[in-house]
Amino acid sequence: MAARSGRDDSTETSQQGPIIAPGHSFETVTDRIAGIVLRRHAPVGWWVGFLIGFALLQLMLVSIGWLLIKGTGIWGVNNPVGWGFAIINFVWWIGIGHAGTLISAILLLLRQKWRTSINRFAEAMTLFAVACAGIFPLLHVGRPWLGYWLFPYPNTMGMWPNFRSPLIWDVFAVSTYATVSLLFWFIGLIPDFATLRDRSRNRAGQMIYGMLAMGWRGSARHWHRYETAYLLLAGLSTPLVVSVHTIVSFDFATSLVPGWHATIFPPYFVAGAIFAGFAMVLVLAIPLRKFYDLEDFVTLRHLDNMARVMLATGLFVCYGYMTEAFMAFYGANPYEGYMMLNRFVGPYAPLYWALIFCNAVSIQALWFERVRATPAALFVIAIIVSIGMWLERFVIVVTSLHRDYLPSSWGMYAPTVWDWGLFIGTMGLFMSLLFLFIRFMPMISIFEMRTLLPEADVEEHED
Amino acid sequence: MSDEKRIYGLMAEFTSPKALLEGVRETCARGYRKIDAFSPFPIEGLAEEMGFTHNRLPLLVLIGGIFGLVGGYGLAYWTSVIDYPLNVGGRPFHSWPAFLPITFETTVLFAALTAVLGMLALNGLPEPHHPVFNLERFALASRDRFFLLIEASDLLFEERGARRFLEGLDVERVSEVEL
Amino acid sequence: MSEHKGKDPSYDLQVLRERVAGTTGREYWRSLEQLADSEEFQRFLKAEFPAPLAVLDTPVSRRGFLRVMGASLALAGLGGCTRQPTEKIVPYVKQPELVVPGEPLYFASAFVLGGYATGVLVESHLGRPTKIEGNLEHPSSRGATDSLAQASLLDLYDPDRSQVVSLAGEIRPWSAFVDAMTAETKELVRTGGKGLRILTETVTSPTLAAQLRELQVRYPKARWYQYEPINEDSARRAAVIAFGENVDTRYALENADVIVTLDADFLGHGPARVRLAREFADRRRVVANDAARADMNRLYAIEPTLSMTGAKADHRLRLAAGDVEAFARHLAVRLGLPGGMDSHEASYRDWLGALVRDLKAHRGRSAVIPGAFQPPAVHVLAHAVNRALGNVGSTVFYSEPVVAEPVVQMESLSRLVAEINAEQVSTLLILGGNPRQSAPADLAFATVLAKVKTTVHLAADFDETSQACTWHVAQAHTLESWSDARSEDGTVTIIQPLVEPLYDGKTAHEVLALLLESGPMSSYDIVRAYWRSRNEQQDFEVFWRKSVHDGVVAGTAARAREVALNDDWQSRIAPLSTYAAGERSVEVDIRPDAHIYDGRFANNAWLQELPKPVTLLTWDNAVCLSPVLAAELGAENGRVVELTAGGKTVRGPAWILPGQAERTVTVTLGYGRWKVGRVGKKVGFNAYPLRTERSPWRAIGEIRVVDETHELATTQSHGSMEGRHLVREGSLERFRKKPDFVRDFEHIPTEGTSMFPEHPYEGYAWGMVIDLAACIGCNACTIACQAENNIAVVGKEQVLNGREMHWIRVDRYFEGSLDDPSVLHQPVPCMHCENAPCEVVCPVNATVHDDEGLNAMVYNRCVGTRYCANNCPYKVRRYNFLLYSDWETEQLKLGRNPDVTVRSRGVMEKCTYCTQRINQARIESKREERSIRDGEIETACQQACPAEAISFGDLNDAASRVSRARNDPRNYSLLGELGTKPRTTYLAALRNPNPEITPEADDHGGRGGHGEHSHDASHGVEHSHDASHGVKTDHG
Amino acid sequence: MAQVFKPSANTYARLSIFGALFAVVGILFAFAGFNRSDYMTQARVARQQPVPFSHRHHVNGLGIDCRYCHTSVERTANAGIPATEICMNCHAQIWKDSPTLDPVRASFASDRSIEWVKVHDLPDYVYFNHSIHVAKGIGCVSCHGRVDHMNLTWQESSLQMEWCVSCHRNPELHVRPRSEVFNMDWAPEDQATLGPKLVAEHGIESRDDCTVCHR
Repeated sequence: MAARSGRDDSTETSQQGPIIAPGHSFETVTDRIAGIVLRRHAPVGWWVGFLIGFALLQLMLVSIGWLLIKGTGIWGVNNPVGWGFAIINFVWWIGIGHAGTLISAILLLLRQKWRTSINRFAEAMTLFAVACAGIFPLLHVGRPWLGYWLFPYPNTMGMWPNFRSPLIWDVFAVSTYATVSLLFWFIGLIPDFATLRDRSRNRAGQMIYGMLAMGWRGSARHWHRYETAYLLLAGLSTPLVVSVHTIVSFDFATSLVPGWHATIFPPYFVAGAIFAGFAMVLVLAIPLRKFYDLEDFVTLRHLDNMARVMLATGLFVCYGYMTEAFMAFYGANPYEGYMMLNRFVGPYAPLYWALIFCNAVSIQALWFERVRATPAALFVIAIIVSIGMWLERFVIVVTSLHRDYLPSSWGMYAPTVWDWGLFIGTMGLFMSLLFLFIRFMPMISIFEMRTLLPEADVEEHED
Repeated sequence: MSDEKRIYGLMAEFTSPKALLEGVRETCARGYRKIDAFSPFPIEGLAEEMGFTHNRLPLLVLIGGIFGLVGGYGLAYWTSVIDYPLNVGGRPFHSWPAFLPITFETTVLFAALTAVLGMLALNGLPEPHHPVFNLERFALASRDRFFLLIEASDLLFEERGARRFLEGLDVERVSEVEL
Repeated sequence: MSEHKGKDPSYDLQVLRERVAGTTGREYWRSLEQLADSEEFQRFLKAEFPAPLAVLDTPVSRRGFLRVMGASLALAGLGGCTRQPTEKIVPYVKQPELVVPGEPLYFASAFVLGGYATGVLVESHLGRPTKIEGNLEHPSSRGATDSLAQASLLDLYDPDRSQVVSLAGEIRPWSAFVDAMTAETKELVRTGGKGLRILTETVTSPTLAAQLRELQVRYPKARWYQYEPINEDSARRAAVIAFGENVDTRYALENADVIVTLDADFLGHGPARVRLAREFADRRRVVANDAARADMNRLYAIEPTLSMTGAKADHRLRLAAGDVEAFARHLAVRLGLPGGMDSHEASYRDWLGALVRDLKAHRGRSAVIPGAFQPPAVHVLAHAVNRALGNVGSTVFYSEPVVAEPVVQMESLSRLVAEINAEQVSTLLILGGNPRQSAPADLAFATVLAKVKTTVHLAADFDETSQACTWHVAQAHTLESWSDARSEDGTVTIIQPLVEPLYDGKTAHEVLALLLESGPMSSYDIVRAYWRSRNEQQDFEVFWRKSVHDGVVAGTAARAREVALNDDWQSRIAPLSTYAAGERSVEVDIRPDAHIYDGRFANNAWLQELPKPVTLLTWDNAVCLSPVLAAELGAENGRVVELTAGGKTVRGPAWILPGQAERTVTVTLGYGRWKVGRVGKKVGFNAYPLRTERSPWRAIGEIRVVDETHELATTQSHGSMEGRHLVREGSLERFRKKPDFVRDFEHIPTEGTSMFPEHPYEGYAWGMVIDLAACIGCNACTIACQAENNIAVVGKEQVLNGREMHWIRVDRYFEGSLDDPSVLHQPVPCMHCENAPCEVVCPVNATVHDDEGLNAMVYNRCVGTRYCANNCPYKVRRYNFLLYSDWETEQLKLGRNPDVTVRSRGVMEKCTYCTQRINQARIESKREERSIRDGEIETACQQACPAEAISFGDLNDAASRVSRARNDPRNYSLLGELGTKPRTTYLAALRNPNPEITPEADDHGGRGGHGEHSHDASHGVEHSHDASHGVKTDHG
Repeated sequence: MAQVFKPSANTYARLSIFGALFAVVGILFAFAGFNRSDYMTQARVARQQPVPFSHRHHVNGLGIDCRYCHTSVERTANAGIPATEICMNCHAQIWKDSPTLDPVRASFASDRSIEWVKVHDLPDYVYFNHSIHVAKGIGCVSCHGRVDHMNLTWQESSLQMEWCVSCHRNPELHVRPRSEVFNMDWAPEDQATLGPKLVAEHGIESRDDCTVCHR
């Protein structure tokens, strides 16, 4: 990292705003960020946010309790629409997760220094999103208490999971993804834990952060191996993150349901995931930088770059929509053809057009420098896109299933209060975790921020 | 070693990464071998200056990856071809394309695990207790100060000489790290 | 969709009708809501959308099918490692011979409906009847059953059945009743039975008849009356008019080339329906290059409402029930019979002409069948026509009446009522039936009952009538009692019990015995005594054992009668009653319900949830009206309409039924019970008030829309095939020209497209073939499957949410014009695809293939991801969204099939080809070291099917029936182009249209796609064409 | 800053990481073992019965054939638990006033069944058929163990699916001549050659697909 500090820095910064406001030094960076965590009392705003999240979390617990008592029947799922909110939300959350890994891994490999100030909480977001996502596949099965059957272990039945089933691929992909993301995040935190250990004024803080820091002391040899490990992890996460949403898309693509059975799905899903993920990062970053006045670290340039990524991936997703529609008719498969028309003009058409507006139309605003430079505008668009991506999953899951091959078994799907309860509840889980993270861990990678400072530059070049 | 009051080593404190790098250079030139440098962030080339170049981590990760690869595919193959072959939707028992996603995931999983555990192990972490922490000011090593340590166990180490040498460098202060 | 905002529905229907009229060839369209304007469409959506909170107050729980807590935890036991709870074994003390635990026994008995018996075999596990099957020996079963017979098993275990004797609603011991009766008899003996009246349903039971006669000997002043809401009065009256004596008329369709029904639903109603369905279907199964089976009968149906028979007809003429008599008269005239009336201004003149020519061409090989719900005149005319066509003796037979005492029941009842009003009745025994509910409104039976001092009601349920009677005596179920009954051809079946009365119910025999005092008192002795008295000469025990065992008493068929038609028959029939079709007046046709019948099955959850033929409605009756009328009234499905006739008013939800005669509505009886068990209570609306003594089947009344809606639960909301070749049909002509015409529908190769190597199946390879030419859409298969496989009932709200559990469903598609469509039936069980899409996606291998090609579903391994159901293109997988199986009610547990796992919550299930039967047969064959014989395994659906439409067996055995069917040129796979390689395949449906009426290559002849080809040729890519066409019509 | 941790902390820290790994693995193994334990399977646990019936005495001592009591074992799925009258066939004469047999006599007199405790209890979703196993030459002892040595009867095998399947996959290891099915003492001199031969003779197909047992 240090190696890269300054390389193309000058050129980049000249072309846009700085990625860290001038006038900062090692100590200011350190104290500002560490201060957020080490301050004695959390600000009122924090409590408000956390309590809202915590309340919603209770809603989740109630929804889960009732589900376990009564069964999946409390949801809107039926025949023919066997998958409803549970899978929709699963895919949505998983998608959101992707931005984190992308920022921390792929941008690292691409030597995008601007990632530094956002990667930490982007990674946190990934973890929490995956946690929320993970709840759904388990709960959507009829007998969650037998969920462990999805793992290969030598049991008294002599039975094994079916490795041909995309759901098993999911199990492996998602659990691997969760593990690796956690490691990646933790590794990144170690040096900052050391900072907190050394800054913390009370014994408890020193103990806890001390344990987490594992005795990190910033030895040159350690840094050396550390960077190697970090790079390797980045290298591994990159194909991993791509594989995860590819496999999620296989849940649909490998089936023969018209509207699912499409080869475009993997790339289209991955792009969608990054798209949704960046939207969510913006949704979180914009208020946070304002509230904790971190504008110095998360500058307009960051927002601008993220907006660009959103635009790019958004356009890719639009391409996906077009290909889907084109193939449906070009393929001369009556079922596919009907499916697509049904999306256009069928009972769920309003949702389809809404998603087109959110994901295809709204992002066109991002072509304009002015919009990209206006946090408020970005925030709104990001929200719209998040909704749009959820709608996309709804349309894919429901409109494909509700009218498939035999008209005799066509039906409709409508969520019940319990569907909503669980969905909103997981947002509560997400918020609660996120606020706890903000309170107790540095939401910006301190040591990496240091490397961005001019003083960190050990090579002679006149500027 | 002569029996003076037993210390772990001498710690020089620098204010800038450049100074530290410079100091490390000279210390090595002076022939000190048991030295270590501490900084709040990674400094390009520092470890190399101290003659630390060979890094076994990538190899470990490769091995971990291969283990995951073989293990993943092996699991799928053994369970669905050897142990309990079932006719699933008329597919062949050995439906290798279907086994690939899992193989990939296990590969990544094991590689990643070895990367992290390997890094910690090679760094000898966790090591929450370490003599350098005895030095009050070392707390700044995670903030804005840069340190250079010459261990007492170094063959050339002789306290007064070493201290004089270090003070000759562009240091803020030199202090001894007791054991 | 939006383009129609604000337009009124009738306009849209107009638009649609034009579109339909405009197109030649085949047209597709879907359920009306989708055609009607967007507002209605929205309402329809609402109807299809479940209310958000539906589940919380589901009637499933109301009916006690949902006992979540305890059981759902118990489910954990259904998998993985749990400790088995300690259980007890309770062996016999003295093991009865025959009974071997684990070996079912079969006993012959009968299912009795409307007095007539259908022979059945009842499977019994350790003394618990678990399944009803047809009796091969029995003339009116021939091994098959109808849905009602199948479901009657559930009534046996109905926890709501009456279990007590009660006096004025208070429980009394049987002995108390006996004492009361003995007291009565003292008085009656003195007065010679003055004031004693007995009201029975139709009686064919020789024993019961004998008892009643004896009773009349003992009490000369006593009277016996009969009433049943669904009866044969018209036929009885007609027989007397036509022949001057009471004779039964029976039709034999095996020799009938041309069949004409005058509002007669012979496939769906009447004691002979199982036999007739068989005979009819035998003549629909045409086999290429087999001279014997080369030709096919032709069915003309004239009817007001789309019945099962009408659905099967080659030509169907929609006529208000009131116009059928006119049609009959026209027909008579055209056949040169006197006195009828001239038809040249009739709208159906040409149609009639063609029909008449067809009939003339098949003299002696045709049958004209009058409907039970038509006035006597129609029956008389039918007699005359059949005679004129020389059908008597070849397709039409006359015999002495089968019933013990042929009376016109409506008269019988009114005489009783008259006597009561005249206060001549002091003691009234009502043996079965529910007259208070079912008597015609104008007799005011409820009030009448109150005038009788002592009323005794013997009934299975404590029903409306019981409530109005002094005494109620719980009646034993047929499977609990000794009795006898005659089939429609007169053959007697001795009914034997399979189990001691669960609720200690009594039989009519036993009640009457109390009045007779002398002689045996238990049904067993009574029945035996009667038959002994009939068989002095021969060895009684031999006779008895044989008769009981076979389920038929040899040589008891009704004796044939030579009857001569009175010359003055036409002067004796009332002149054609023309009714004034006022502006707002409509004809209300009142019909028995296809499943609830006259209301006696109201508490039978199986029947309540069984989709009715054609409408596919469950858990409700409805006011069926024609699209035209609906448009006129602006009524969409579920909108409540009010019918007013003869001062009586009835409200019920509307159901738009294509093919309904324009200014008629049809309502069915038996619903709206208010004194009945938990299942049937407050379900549907009561149509009885519309009946009058003089016109029980037809009322002229007013209809208006009420601002109220009532959700109707149908199992199929979409009636169009969307241009997909699901049910393939061709005309007989087309079939002869090109026996494998089904291939014309295949545009993608269905075989050899798989990337995988074939999976070898040595040994057995089970497969099924369903002949759509034979299937009459009666649903017997669905309910037989339900009984065999312990399939749960889910309740109306769940059906509304598409969660019904039936393993085999009968899909129904409409084709052709909106007002007068033709109907196609398609039973859909699991296809047991060799390349099953469902299996590949199951993460835990809960559904995999076994090595005989069965698509196995292992409930205890299933975790319930529902992925398989999503990936099943046939949507035959059923999922236990909630705890549907009843784990609590003991009685219901008794009736379960011990060879089939009872599924719990969160588990997928589906058709297994009755793997329990396969296993049993395999084990037996292996023990005997032979291979399984063809036909040794019969699946439940196959067994029940009256039309023998289903064949099942080993595909590896070239000689097996199923292999032969599979090699039939009509054989095709449903959605075969998906490469699923189904083990269940279909034989294309056939129709035999009269070329005079529908020239070949026109829509009828070409139905099933031929017409469409020419059609497609004009357009571009056909599939996208079909689909787009489908959707265009979908959303205007 | 002062040291936060004592030197010992290093050891603890390192141990805790390895410890965690071993703990997880250990728990998994323990669980697997527990599920197969006699506690879970209730194997080798003699059951108290209303009457202390001894197979050892009746089979070993008196040499009564299995089928004398388990009458339907060759015909149906159930082996058949003897009706009281079968006991009484003999016990009307012998031990006719032994108090231990009171329940039997009581049952016979009152026509009320004896409630035996079920020893071999398969889950309700498993369908086992005795007759076919007997017909194919699987000896009683193969599953039930030396019943003739049991005083109070217990379940010999785990009855877990892996156990069933193990034999369904290699019947040749367990098959015996039909004549020896009910013979408790029979031991093959050379199962390796006899097994496959009998498998062929009896036409045994080793099936381990689901529908064989689950319906």
